[in-house]
Amino acid sequence: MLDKTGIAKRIAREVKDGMYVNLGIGIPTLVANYIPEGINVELQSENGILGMGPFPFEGEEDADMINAGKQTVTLLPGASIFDSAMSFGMIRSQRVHLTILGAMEVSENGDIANWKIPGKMVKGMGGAMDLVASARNIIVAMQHVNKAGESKLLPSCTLPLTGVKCVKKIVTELGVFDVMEGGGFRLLERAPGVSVEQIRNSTAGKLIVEGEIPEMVL
Amino acid sequence: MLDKTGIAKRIAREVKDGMYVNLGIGIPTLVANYIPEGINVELQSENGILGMGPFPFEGEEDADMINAGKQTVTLLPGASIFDSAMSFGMIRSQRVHLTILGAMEVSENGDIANWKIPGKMVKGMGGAMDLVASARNIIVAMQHVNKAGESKLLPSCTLPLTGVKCVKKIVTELGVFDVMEGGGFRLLERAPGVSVEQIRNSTAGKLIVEGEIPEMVL
Amino acid sequence: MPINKVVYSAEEALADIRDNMTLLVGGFGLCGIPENCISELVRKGTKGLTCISNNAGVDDFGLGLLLQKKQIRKMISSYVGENAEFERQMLSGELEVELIPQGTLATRCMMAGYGIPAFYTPAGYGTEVGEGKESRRFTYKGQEKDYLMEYAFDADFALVKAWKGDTAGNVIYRQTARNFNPLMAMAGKITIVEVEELVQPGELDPNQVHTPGIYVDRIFQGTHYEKRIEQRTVRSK
Amino acid sequence: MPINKVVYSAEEALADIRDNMTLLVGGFGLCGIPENCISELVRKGTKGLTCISNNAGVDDFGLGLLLQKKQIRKMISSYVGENAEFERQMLSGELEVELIPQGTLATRCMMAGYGIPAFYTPAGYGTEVGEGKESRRFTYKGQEKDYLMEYAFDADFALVKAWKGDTAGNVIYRQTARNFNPLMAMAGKITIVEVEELVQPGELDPNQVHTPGIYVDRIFQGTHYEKRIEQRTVRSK
Repeated sequence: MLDKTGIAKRIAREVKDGMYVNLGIGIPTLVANYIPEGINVELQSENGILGMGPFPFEGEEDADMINAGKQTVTLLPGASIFDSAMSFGMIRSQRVHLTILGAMEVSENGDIANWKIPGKMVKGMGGAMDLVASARNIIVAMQHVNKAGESKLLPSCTLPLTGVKCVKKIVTELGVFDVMEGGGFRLLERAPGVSVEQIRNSTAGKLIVEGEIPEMVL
Repeated sequence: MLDKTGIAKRIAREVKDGMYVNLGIGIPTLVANYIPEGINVELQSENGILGMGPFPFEGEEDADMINAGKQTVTLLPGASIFDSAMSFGMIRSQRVHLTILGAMEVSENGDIANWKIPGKMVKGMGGAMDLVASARNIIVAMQHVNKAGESKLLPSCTLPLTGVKCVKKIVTELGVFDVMEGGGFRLLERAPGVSVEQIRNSTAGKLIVEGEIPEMVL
Repeated sequence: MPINKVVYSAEEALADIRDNMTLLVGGFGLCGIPENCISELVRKGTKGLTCISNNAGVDDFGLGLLLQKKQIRKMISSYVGENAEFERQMLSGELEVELIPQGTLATRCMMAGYGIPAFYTPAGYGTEVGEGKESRRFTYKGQEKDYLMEYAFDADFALVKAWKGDTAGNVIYRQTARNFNPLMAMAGKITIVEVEELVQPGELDPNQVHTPGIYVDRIFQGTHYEKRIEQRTVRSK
Repeated sequence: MPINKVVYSAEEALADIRDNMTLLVGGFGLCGIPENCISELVRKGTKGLTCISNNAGVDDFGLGLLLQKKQIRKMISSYVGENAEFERQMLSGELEVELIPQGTLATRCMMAGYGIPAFYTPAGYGTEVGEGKESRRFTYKGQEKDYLMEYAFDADFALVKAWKGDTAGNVIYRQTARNFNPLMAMAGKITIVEVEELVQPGELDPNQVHTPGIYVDRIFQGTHYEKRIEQRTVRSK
């Protein structure tokens, strides 16, 4: 089974040389720490940064320099700053290659729900709806089951949707899954020490298991 | 009767303090020379200038600094440069208060034709269609009759239109005219030495003459 | 001389903002918010406001100050966490909230500034954001996809924070304090900009102006900027 | 390290531009045109091109060079005067010409870069530009008006001229040589930028970049810029 760091490490391997990547809040943010050396990628933050760098050194924080999670950050050489319309312009026009974000539910046809629980305080979708409606490649990083022990990989979402038919891949503490064109979660890799049976028991949506499923090597 | 300079001088009196103004090619360009002292206006050029200044001194021309007529120009203090989309953005959103341009024909309901003569070489509308579709106040500077001696103030245009119901005022060598909401050219002023009768004979569209028509004082 | 847009105080700038108006308010979280304009609204006590702003501030700063005084009737935002008073007013029904995707919010401002009344975006299609909206299928760059029709905003005032500005209203923003500010600057029927530094015409490079003065109706030099940081994250040397 | 967009020549940059493709070409008149890219197209002899560009150059410079060699099948422009060879080809029917309003041309580029497939503009409504197009009435800011629906461009390549650029593809334009360039830079499936000066990442102020590198696929340092002036107008001292 993977911890949060493990999920981030596994997702980092999906990041390829030359990609512009938008990382959501939570586990996705951790992915930046595990991108292999020698791979040149640029991180986009939807409040208007391309080429986002690490947190500033203590004492060097700048109130005018934050990321979409409102954390103080820095810029790397070659960075650029732009307004929010251009930021979503590059997202909608698919110049941002990869979006990694969390989810409350994903359905077997790629629908995602991650912004609203009816009856609870609703904080809003932020940029998530624009991101999922636009990116060619969307990877969800999430726990396989919710706090009540129910599967988050479902035949169809029960919560209000963020986007339809958009998720391409899911990485959870149990494994890696492709969301198939025709519907279904195709198991690609098992997390260390996790059996196909365990995954099957935790997956409410259609699970596709073809041939031998390798255990992930991190 | 007014010469081109006279037309420009008369139109310059329509330019008020605090206005952003777009001047077309030809007589409209001359208007800049006659804006009264003490009136602060800024000239917009649709290729991306606000705060356009006069031609450069000889030897100081800059190939990267031209106006929409492709002439070398300068910038005044407080000028700004922007791309063509923003330029037409400020035109369409009516932040440019006044557009002054030439015409081949104007109809009594404010339609304008100034870009195309069927059967002849067609050069294109440039920014004229955007300008006339957008500006709240459009003043046409033109000769009252064409080279064949035919009136250019018509019941309806015979040439392909540039825009519909948009011209608010016309200044010709014979006089100044408001284009009325309900249709018709209302004579406001006669050019020096020109009679109402002369104007009536040169105007094919509906001419509205109410009361005594003053002779223009330049 | 260029057209002069200078007013001498937030009080003068906001004098004609009245109850029940719609305001665009720049900033992302607490970054790049018009602190002086917000303080002046608190002082004036203007009520029943509809605020279009990406976020709603925190309990004791930014738009949170207006929420505390119950001056806001409706918020149009993309994300409104981090604010207990907001939550209370929303759940009790005192405050109306319309949540819209962040890119849609930004683009609806830009389109207002560009004189484009409506446009199509894929954000929110198939979700409750799309309910009651026109949708349409386009094939663009070889991909067939569904889009929602969205409208440009139509707001009475825009309250904008910039870094440097000149008396002609040309302004430059600093780093990510830019965010929604240039978009809202283009979108207000009347646009008010507060700057950290007001300079004379000719002091800004015309090539580097972010918002041309034509979009700015009033500009003033703000004072006492707090520029509070919402999430101070650092690494050690 | 940022993503590296540098190629070493116009030849390398344009290697995969083939006959019958659609190209966006920056510039206004002869101001801010991609001189090196145009020369390379002449050298390659690529034929059957559709060029989207505000103007068509003059007889012996700019896109006029491609017209002379009959490499252009169709021009999409707003204004095409000042070019005798153009006129000859157009009147003889060798050259197809589509004239569209300048603001519509600019905005159709921008929308491509912003992922917005269609939008509404008043330009051309009621004229032959509107024939065969969808129109629609909107009330915006209290004014009722008719608008045409226009589509974002979908072009194979964008050829762009900038002033300074870094290896990550970030670029800055100079004065009115900006014009259509940043819009076309956002609109190409593949965007090629030639710059007068190529610098290292970190040398451009991130706050002052006009086109972020994400929109630029290839960048190279141009040579031998002529920067011809179309109408040299001066005053005496």
